[in-house]
Amino acid sequence: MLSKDQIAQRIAREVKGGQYINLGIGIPTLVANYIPENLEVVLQSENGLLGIGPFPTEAEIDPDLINAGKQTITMVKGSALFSSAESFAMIRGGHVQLTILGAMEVSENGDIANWKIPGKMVKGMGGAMDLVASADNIIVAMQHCSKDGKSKLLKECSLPITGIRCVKKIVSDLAVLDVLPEGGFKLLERAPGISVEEIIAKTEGKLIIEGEIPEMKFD
Amino acid sequence: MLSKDQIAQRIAREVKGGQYINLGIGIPTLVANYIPENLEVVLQSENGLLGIGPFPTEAEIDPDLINAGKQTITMVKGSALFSSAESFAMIRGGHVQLTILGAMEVSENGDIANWKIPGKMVKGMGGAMDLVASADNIIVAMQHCSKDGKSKLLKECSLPITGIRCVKKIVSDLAVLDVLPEGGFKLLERAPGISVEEIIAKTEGKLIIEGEIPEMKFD
Amino acid sequence: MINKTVANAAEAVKDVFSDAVLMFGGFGLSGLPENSIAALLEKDLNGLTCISNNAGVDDFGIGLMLKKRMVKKMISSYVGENAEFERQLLSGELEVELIPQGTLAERVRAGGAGIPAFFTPAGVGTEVAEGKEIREFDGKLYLMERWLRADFSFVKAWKGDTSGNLIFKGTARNFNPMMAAAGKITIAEVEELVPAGELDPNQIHTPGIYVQRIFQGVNYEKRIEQRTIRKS
Amino acid sequence: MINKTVANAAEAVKDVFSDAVLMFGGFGLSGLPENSIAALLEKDLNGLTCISNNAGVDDFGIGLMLKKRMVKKMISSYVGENAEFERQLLSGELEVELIPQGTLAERVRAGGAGIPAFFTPAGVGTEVAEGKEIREFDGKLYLMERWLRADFSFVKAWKGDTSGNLIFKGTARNFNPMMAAAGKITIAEVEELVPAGELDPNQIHTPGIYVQRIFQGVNYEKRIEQRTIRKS
Repeated sequence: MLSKDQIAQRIAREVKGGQYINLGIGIPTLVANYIPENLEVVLQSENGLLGIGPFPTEAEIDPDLINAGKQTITMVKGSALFSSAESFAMIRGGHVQLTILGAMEVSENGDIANWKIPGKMVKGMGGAMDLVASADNIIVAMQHCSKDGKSKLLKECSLPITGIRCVKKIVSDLAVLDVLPEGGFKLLERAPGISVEEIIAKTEGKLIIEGEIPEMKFD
Repeated sequence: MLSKDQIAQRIAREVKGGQYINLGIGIPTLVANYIPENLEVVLQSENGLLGIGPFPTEAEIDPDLINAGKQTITMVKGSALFSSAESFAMIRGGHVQLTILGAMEVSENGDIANWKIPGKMVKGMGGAMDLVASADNIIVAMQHCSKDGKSKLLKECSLPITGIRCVKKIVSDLAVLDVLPEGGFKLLERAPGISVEEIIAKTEGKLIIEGEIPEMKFD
Repeated sequence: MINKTVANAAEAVKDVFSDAVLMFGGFGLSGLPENSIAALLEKDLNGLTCISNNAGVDDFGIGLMLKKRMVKKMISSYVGENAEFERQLLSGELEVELIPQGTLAERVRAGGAGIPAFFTPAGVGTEVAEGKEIREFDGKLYLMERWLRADFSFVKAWKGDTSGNLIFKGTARNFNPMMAAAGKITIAEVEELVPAGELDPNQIHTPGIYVQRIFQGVNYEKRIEQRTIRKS
Repeated sequence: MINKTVANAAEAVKDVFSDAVLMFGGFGLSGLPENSIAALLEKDLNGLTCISNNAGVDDFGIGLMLKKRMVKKMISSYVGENAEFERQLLSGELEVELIPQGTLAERVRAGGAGIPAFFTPAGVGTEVAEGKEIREFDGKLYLMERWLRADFSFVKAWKGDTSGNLIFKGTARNFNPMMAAAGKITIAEVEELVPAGELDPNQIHTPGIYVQRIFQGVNYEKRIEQRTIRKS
């Protein structure tokens, strides 16, 4: 099973040079740590920044410079600041090419649920609905199963959904899977030590397996 | 009969302190010369400036600073520059409170025609349709009659119109008139030496005359 | 130039009335109109509708207005940091409308820009779309959203001049520029108020036309929600 | 940061193709992408659709592209300064779509912002409204307008950095920022190109995300249409 950092590390391999990327809160934020330094990419923060840098040192902390998770941050060289309307204009207009975010459930046609659990206090969708409705490429970082062992890769989402037919790829603690345009999870890679049989057993939605499924390798 | 400068001078009396104003090309541009200096007003140029100043001296000329008539201009203290989208957001959103512009025809319900003459080369409406559809107060500077003596204050516009039910007041070379919400031109003032009878004769649309009509005075 | 200066926050908020619709700039606690909120807390107000991306925390920002039961309804995109908020919501004292963040930003922008409605893909197929018009353009589904406007907008800038021009700093800009444009009366507080003419016209983020009152703010706390540092 | 720099205008426009939809920033001759237009004139192109507030004058700007019969259709708000334009229009060689200036600005803005349609009051009751959906909101009539997008957008800025961030000057900003966002490929020419990191992130008018190519322009003429002076 992959650790959270390994999920982030594996997702980082999907990043291409030249991309503008929005990283959600949680595991997606960790992806930044694994993007190779020679890849020129720009991280967008939907509260109004292109060019998120590392967290600040104590001396660098600026209350007027935070990310969408309200954490203090820094800017890299060549950054630009803007309003929330401009930020979501960028997102909605498809200029942010890659969105990486967490999910509670994903369905075999690419629907995603990640904002609301009935009966629990609703905190709000924040920018998630805009992000999943907009980017060309949406990659989800998630646990394959809930704590009580139920699959989160489903035929249909049981929770209120955040967006329809939008997820392109999933990296879970067990596997890497493409969500096919025609529907279905296509198994691409297994986590080290995880068998195809276990992935079959833990995937409720339609799973497509063709040929040998390689095991992921980490340095 | 009022000269163009007198029309501008009379319109300037309608300006109130604290207003943001858009002045069209032609006579409306002259209005700026007659706004009392103690009135704090701001002139908007729809190509992206709040705070139009006087024309530049030879030494001050800047090709990157023009008004909507493409004339070189200067800025007053406290000016702000912005994009065309922001400029028309201001206009459409009703933040520019007063628009003064020329017209070829106005109808008794406040329709205005000022952009197109059938059979002649069409140059385009520029920002006029946005301006007349937006500002709370629209004052028209115009000649009361065409060169061949036909009234331009009509029951209905004969030319293609620029906007409907928008003109609030007209200052022509002969008179000052309100356009009433229920329809009709209400005569407020006569140009020096012009009789009410002449105005009646030269106004095709419904003219409303109540009591004595004072003559305009100029210093 | 028109002088928009008022003496202080108390004077700026003097005519805010109960049941009014208010907008507050800020993302989390960053770029929050702290002085105006403090002045509103001194007034006897209730039934307010507050439009703000977040609802503050229990002891700062709009959270303090919630505590005083001034707020009838919150319109926000994320409200997760506030226990009092949760209590009032669950008890039915507080009404909440949750809106996707980009839709919120654009609805406010539309309000200022005189655009009564527009189409966005955010929320298609979700409960956000319920009751809204859905339409297909170029093969993709969109839903129609309406503008948002306010009786009073409260914004906070880094620098401002007496004619109401504003410059924001860092990510404290966020919702402030759109909210400035969407308020019938917009009240701006600034860390540094300068005479008209001292700010570069080319660097203004919010032109003064959108601002009806401006004042020099005092004692900014600028609280940080998630102080995150790296080892240097 | 991503480096968007290309050597010059010729390289920047190398893949522009006939029948493409092009946007050009500028108002009159102010803020015009002079270098890109010059480079386009060197190419064998025709059937172009050009979206630009104006159509240049006979011997400058888009007027030169008209003269070379590169343009099939102009989408503009005002085209009054160009005799060749008039000739081609009357002879039926050139198609023209005239759009209210604010609607043009907003349609382009919508194209960049992913908003396929919006409502505006401009043009209600006029021939501009013909064939368009009219709808009443809060007692006022509006018409629905669609977004505009381009295969290539050409913009001109005062300063830019290698990551594509742009700062405009004076009223030369005009349509440039929206057009930068509405092009599939946006080509920016700048009077001064600096390394990423030299521009203040807080003063950027167009964030680099919208710009695919940037180059240092040369020999700017910056022609003035109406040289108007006062006696000093």
